[in-house]
Amino acid sequence: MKDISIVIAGEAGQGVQTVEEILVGVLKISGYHICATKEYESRVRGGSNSTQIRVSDHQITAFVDRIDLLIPFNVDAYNHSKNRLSSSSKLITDPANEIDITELEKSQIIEVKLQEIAKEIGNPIYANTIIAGIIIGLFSADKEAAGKLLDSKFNKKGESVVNSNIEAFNSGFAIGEKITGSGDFKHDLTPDKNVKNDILVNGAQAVGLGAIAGGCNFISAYPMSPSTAVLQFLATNSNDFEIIIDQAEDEIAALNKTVAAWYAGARALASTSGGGFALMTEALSLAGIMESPAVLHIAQRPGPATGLPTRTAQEDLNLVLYAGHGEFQRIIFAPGTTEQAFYLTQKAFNIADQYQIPVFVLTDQDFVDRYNNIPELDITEIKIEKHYVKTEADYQRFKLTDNGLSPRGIPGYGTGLVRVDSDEHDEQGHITEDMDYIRPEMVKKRFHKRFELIEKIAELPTWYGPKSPKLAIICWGSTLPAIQEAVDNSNREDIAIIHFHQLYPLPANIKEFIEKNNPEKMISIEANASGQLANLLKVYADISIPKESLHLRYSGKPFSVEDITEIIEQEAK
Amino acid sequence: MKDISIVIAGEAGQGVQTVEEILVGVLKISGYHICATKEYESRVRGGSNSTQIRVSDHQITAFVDRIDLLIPFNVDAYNHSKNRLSSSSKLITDPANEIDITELEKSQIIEVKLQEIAKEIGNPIYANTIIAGIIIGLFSADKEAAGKLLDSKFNKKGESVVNSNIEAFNSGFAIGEKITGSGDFKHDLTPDKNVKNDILVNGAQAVGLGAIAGGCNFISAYPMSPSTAVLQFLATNSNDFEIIIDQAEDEIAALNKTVAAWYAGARALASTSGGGFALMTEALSLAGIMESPAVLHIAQRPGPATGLPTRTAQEDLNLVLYAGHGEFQRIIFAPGTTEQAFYLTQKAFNIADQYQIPVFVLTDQDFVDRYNNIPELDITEIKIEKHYVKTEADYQRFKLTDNGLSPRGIPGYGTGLVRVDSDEHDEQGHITEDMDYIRPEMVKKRFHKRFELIEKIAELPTWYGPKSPKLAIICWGSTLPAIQEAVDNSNREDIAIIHFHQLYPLPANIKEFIEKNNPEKMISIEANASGQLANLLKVYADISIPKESLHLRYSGKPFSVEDITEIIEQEAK
Amino acid sequence: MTNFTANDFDMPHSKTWCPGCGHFMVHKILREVIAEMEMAPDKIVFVSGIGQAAKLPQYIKGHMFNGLHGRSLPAAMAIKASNPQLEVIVNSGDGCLYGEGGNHFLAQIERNSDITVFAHNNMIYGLTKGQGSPTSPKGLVTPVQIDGVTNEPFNPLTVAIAMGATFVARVFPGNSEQTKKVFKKAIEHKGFALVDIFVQCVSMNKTNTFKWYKENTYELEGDHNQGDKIAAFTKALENDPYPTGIFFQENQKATFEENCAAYKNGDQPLYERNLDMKKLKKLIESRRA
Amino acid sequence: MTNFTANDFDMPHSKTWCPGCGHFMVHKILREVIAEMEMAPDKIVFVSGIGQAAKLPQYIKGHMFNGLHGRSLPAAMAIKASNPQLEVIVNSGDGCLYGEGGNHFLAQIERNSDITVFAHNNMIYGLTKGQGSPTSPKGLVTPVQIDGVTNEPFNPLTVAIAMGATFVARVFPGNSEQTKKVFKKAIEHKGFALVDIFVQCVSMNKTNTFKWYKENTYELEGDHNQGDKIAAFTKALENDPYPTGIFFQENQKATFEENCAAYKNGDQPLYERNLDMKKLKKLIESRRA
Ligand SMILES: Cc1ncc(C[n+]2csc(CCOP(=O)(O)OP(=O)(O)O)c2C)c(N)n1
Ligand SMILES: Cc1ncc(C[n+]2csc(CCOP(=O)(O)OP(=O)(O)O)c2C)c(N)n1
Ligand code: SF4
Ligand code: SF4
Ligand SMILES: [Mg+2]
Ligand SMILES: [Mg+2]
Repeated sequence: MKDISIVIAGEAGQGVQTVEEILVGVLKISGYHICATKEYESRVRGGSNSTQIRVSDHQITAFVDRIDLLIPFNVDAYNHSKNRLSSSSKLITDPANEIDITELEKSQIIEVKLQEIAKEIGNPIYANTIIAGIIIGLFSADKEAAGKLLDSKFNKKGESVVNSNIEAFNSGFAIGEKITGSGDFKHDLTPDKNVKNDILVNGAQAVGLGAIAGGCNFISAYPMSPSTAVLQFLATNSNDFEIIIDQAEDEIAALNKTVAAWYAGARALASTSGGGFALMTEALSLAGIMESPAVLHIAQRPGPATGLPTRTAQEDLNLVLYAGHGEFQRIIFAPGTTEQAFYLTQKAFNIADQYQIPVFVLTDQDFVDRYNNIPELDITEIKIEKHYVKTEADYQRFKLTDNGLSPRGIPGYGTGLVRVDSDEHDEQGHITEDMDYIRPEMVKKRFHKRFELIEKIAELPTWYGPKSPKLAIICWGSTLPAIQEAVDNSNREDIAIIHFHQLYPLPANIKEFIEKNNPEKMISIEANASGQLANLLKVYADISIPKESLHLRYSGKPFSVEDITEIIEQEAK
Repeated sequence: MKDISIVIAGEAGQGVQTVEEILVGVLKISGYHICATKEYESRVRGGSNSTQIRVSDHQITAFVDRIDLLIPFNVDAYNHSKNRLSSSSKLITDPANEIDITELEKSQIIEVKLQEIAKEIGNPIYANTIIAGIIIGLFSADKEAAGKLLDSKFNKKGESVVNSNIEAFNSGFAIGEKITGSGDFKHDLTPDKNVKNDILVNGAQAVGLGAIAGGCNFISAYPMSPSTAVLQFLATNSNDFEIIIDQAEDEIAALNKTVAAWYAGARALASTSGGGFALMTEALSLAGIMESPAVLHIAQRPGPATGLPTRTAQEDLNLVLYAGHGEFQRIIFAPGTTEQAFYLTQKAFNIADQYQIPVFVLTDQDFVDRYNNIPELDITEIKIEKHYVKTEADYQRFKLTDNGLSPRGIPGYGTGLVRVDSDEHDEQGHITEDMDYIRPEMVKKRFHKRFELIEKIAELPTWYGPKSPKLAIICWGSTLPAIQEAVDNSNREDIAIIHFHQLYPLPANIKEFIEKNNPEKMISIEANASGQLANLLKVYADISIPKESLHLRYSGKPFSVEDITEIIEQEAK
Repeated sequence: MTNFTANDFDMPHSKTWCPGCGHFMVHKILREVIAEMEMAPDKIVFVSGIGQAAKLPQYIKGHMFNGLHGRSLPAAMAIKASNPQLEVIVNSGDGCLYGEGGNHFLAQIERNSDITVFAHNNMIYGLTKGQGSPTSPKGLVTPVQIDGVTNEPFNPLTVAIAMGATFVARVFPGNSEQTKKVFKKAIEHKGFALVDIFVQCVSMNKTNTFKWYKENTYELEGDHNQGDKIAAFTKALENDPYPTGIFFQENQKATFEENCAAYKNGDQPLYERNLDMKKLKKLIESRRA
Repeated sequence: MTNFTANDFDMPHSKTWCPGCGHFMVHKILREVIAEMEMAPDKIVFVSGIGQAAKLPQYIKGHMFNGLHGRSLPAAMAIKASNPQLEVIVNSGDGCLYGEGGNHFLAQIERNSDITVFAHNNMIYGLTKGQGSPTSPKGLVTPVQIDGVTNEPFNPLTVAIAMGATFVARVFPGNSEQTKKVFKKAIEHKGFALVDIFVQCVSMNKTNTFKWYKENTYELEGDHNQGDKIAAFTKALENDPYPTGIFFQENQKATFEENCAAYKNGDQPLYERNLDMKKLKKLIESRRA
């Protein structure tokens, strides 16, 4: 199993993203597995951003600290990344950057006069395309595909721009091939034909596609990093899929609109980050009392407050779990892979509709921005399950039924009146002060009976690895790939991973499930300061992870494979 | 130990409250201990409301179901209360009400032509004062005090109104004395001289007085039942205590203003109910990252959403505990008595200032509206501790210090600049993206180090009753009085109460403390559907209360003494 | 089919308003108007927030979305956008719409969402027992504003006109004839229609009584040009006395729904539509390239 | 003592704005103005929300309260109310002030809180990379408004005038002389002062460029009557081109702070005051009667 980690670093707006797009597209078409991870500051120009593109002969979906090849756009970019270099790293740099390199041997440095070549072609901006060309050349990847991609990318800007880019690419490609040829850069990856036809998605797109596959036709959202990508994905596809796009005046409006849209028969998504969701707390409670479906995508970032807007964290599980005054049920998913993000988001719409509760898809910046190739998003089995009923004249929205679900009508479908209320209400939806019967029954329905129903369909965590392991690593959401890869790398047969893609409710047999698999020791790896999953397991699964077994990170950086390896070495000696 | 439970019931706006005010005042001055509990609908006129006034020869602070004397203002009021009557209850009613009474014997009914007498005096409205007179007459209470009270209450409306009220009162008083004299109504309460000089406060006033005693000089709040009373109390006293009163445009503004007011040197209070607090979630997180003091009073009511706006519940502990995205510390108090409400609110201001975190005072409708007499609110020991520092030119607001507290400067005091930020920031308060050092250090300060500090000052729950009890009842906040009285009534020496007036953090020795006292069995009594305190104890104290030992009520009604007695009988056979 | 009377639009439940409360008058006139307009209960969604005014939908036959305090407008907007075939009518109070809900008031006007907003303006927070509202007159003494309100009263009309609202009116139900006419025109109006309604709160506002409103209002002159924004603004500034009637109306502006791509080919409600699986397939396939 | 220069008000940190961003111009002019006004850094609190504009306080010497997105105005109001001796200046963006913060914009105008608001109006959400803002022109294509903005643009001036704001102005920093004058008057103004500032976002808004603003603005005529609300409104409606200057000013209205009982006897900040224990004792005693 081999892979090359390439890091391109530069200022915001300098073109790191352009290089990434070209690379990722062309390398995939050329049969390489790829995984791209971005990290960027909260600004539009300047600063130091970087993208890591891992190129491999097998599927990889995680971030590594290690840099095999670094291409910095300037001195700052070099300094920003240099502590990740090792004696086996290579550096491609323009001597014009005048970087003072003390960390590397001469032999590790490959100089290319990027600026000079770019200027010759007509504009310093072409340096980006040259870099893309070099890297693609290093892998002798599909030149033709690159041409096509450049064409589609730049043809809006006119033929001459396309041609110059192709020229830039070609000169880069030639340089790349020469570097490989000279032995300055080695790799022994064999392209995999099957990859050519793979799908390339990042977490945000997977959520967006899942939403569309779930029948989403309404989104009201207020821009907020790192969730905005989902809003923009749906907007981009709004004409094709007849999706109402409302850039809300604020997050409060966004969730009130979401709830009201479901009321009127839409399948609506709210998408935001922790701070925006904090503002939705009251409206979540509205969904609770109205027994309204709602799907919420929350892309976490480090807090409190504005915190680190473009960085990653898993700090908002508690908030999502307990947001809203009063008591009502909810379901929380936390996908670990893009495939899971797609299927769980799709499912979220159906079960929100069926159980008339809010369903959360909890991601984070690391997850939404991370790209990789996957073979398929299979939609043949996918169904849009519409769970509302046609009403009769005597319809009662909040009818007390045996199973605890009141059939949900929508206005205009059937002859009944659909009356919903944020006050406590009787079966008709009329405001009530009956505390002897109606109130307790309604609470039972919303809280206890609903719990029984959703507990039944709760999904067990995924158990990766052996039974009776010496060490079981508990984790949730976005950290799965790094943990998987580190465990794989460890070559140890006695380590298991318990990944929770559903956080609430937990299935009734969760404790049994884990005990049956009999781990000797359990640790929890989480990107927060308090061990939120560990606490959740304590309350809802009677599983106790001692404080010293919590591996918590709250720096804003994602866990790398190396970080996890270190934890494993420490915990499983 | 004796007491009489008097219930006055009528429509909103019919004068139940007037009767209550007169009674409570006069009976206390006459040396009777009193406790008054209101229950009312969410409307301004009409419906069925009632007030219970318990009159006793010892301090009582709880609500009982039992009615010894019922005075309904109309048929609906009678029907509203009749299921609380027993064969020893008495009823005073105007035959003009034409109530069809099947629940009581003739001998239990005392007829008084209230309307007729009132009309003779000049206005049907005087019926209220007549009723007050009757009851005060029943107890041969202080007539003079009543005159004074009526005078101060009505003198704004002119002399003739005062005189008519006194006339009404006197005729009622005569009737009351006659009733007692005739033996139709018996009581053998002996007035207690000491009570005369007691203080009469309800929960809201206790919180309001505590706030003033804590140096509160700024409140920004949006009206919301049942919290509005605190805002109005502070407004009423704003001239005397130079308190800035801002009726905020919404709750979001209210907490942002609270945080900014503390920043500028004020001692600010936010007061709201669950739904309003839900909207403050984001701003709470702002206090978190800004390391800002804040005091929040949250008067709970049943949710979700608008729920039952004028009823009671303990449903928002989880919300208060986990509100806010990102991770930071907070302190949560939940007073069980009016004295506690006063002292804890006072203390909240000092420790918020000292530890630079939000401090909550969690009450509920039952608590804020319940009145009783107490001997003293001792302010001789009370200090306003101002914990801000005078700044020097090189001042850094977020200095990393050993103890984890950055001295708090305020703008204008000293020569330093006070720079605070909702983004992650360096010691100066300047926005940062340093994830290697600053970010983890700031999180440690806000979360881990702060926890160590506030854990040290955390208060143990109060243990009432014997060591090694057969049954220990765990509870928090407003339910204490009913539980205490029921345990007293049980005459059992083997039942203890563990009342948590501080919910978070718990002191480090909490488990030890409870285990040392060695209860055979523990149950939790809570006014919610999920056992929120029980869950909290599981996570933070490793104390597990099994599901079947949770006694949960979520009807919107407060626990009565009888409710608790029933639980005790069931649990401690 | 749609032969309903005002009484048919009444709900059997007893009203929890105080006797003499102005909300009764709106309740009555609104029922008369929709009956006369031959609307049917199952074609209308009555939306509100929380407050005494906001209880109105509880007492009128139709679909009901009685949402959160301050949040009636986003709800109404979303309902209309999800099913443009429904008539969406909002009834809520001055506190709800202009206080807690201020930002939504602005934003839904910007959208020109095709909803009708009846703002019961009693210049007080009724349900919470008499605190000042954004429209309370200066000097009004309340349990919070103990020395009298000092804020500049919010003028919903000038603000709506400034925002480019397409229908802006004020009525006093004591003038029931004009009120009915304006209600009708507001409901008929395509786009965001605001009707600010002067109602008395008999229990909590002893200043702005029915009598006071009567004495302090007059009908806008017949020659008032409803198409002239500056004239409308000028009239809306008047407060001694207050004019009533339609201040401004503009009919050409597209509504939010009309601007939605989803409704380019007709106003079929969203719930009747189905996901085009072929398009989804294609979208996924596009990511293989 | 207060002999500071514009440079003294600069902070050493590097600015994270894009080269050519309009926020630089405001940053420069504002520093010049406060230096010329002989203000001292430790007497001013710079308040902002979140956004590119809202970063300004990070780069200017003074006290700083860089709060939440949309919430600069409540913070500013509370700071001024807690210590009226501080000068309180808000710098934030169009999205922050008129979008997320719309309700606070209305409410702080109602209070006539004595704060100065510099609204950096680049007609776009800059920091979140180019979504439409409330002030975006119709038709502007963005990653969310893929077929162009359809909302009616928010006009901060007409709304502020409609709300009874006591100082309402617009400037284009390309006209630096006028901008400086207006900034000064705004800071000197007692009461809520709004200055809407036309700034370019070079990265995210390719329509409303510096050039565009230059070509689409003109100075308000010298004979414009700043005391005339209707004239101000009429001028504020103009948008082809947009007038710049002071549209409206009114000096008699009391500020929020002046209306506070706590400041009846002077503007001593709250932090210097102490609880009167005797009064508290008395208050408690009053509950014995
Ligand atoms: C978030 C929130 N804040 C506060 C309240 C309490 N509340 C209920 S109604 C109301 C005011 C009602 O005033 P208005 O809208 O003018 O209606 P009115 O009762 O006067 O008709 C308030 C503040 C609430 N329900 N929700
Ligand atoms: C509650 C919340 N919602 C959304 C965001 C994300 N956000 C940050 S800045 C911004 C928009 C900034 O636009 P503007 O105020 O116009 O400032 P500009 O960047 O254009 O100067 C948004 C939506 C946030 N930080 N908080
Ligand atoms: S309090 Fe006022 S608004 Fe409420 S019902 Fe009574 S009169 Fe109407
Ligand atoms: S994105 Fe626009 S607003 Fe932000 S710094 Fe760049 S030019 Fe300025
Ligand atoms: Mg009102
Ligand atoms: Mg902007």
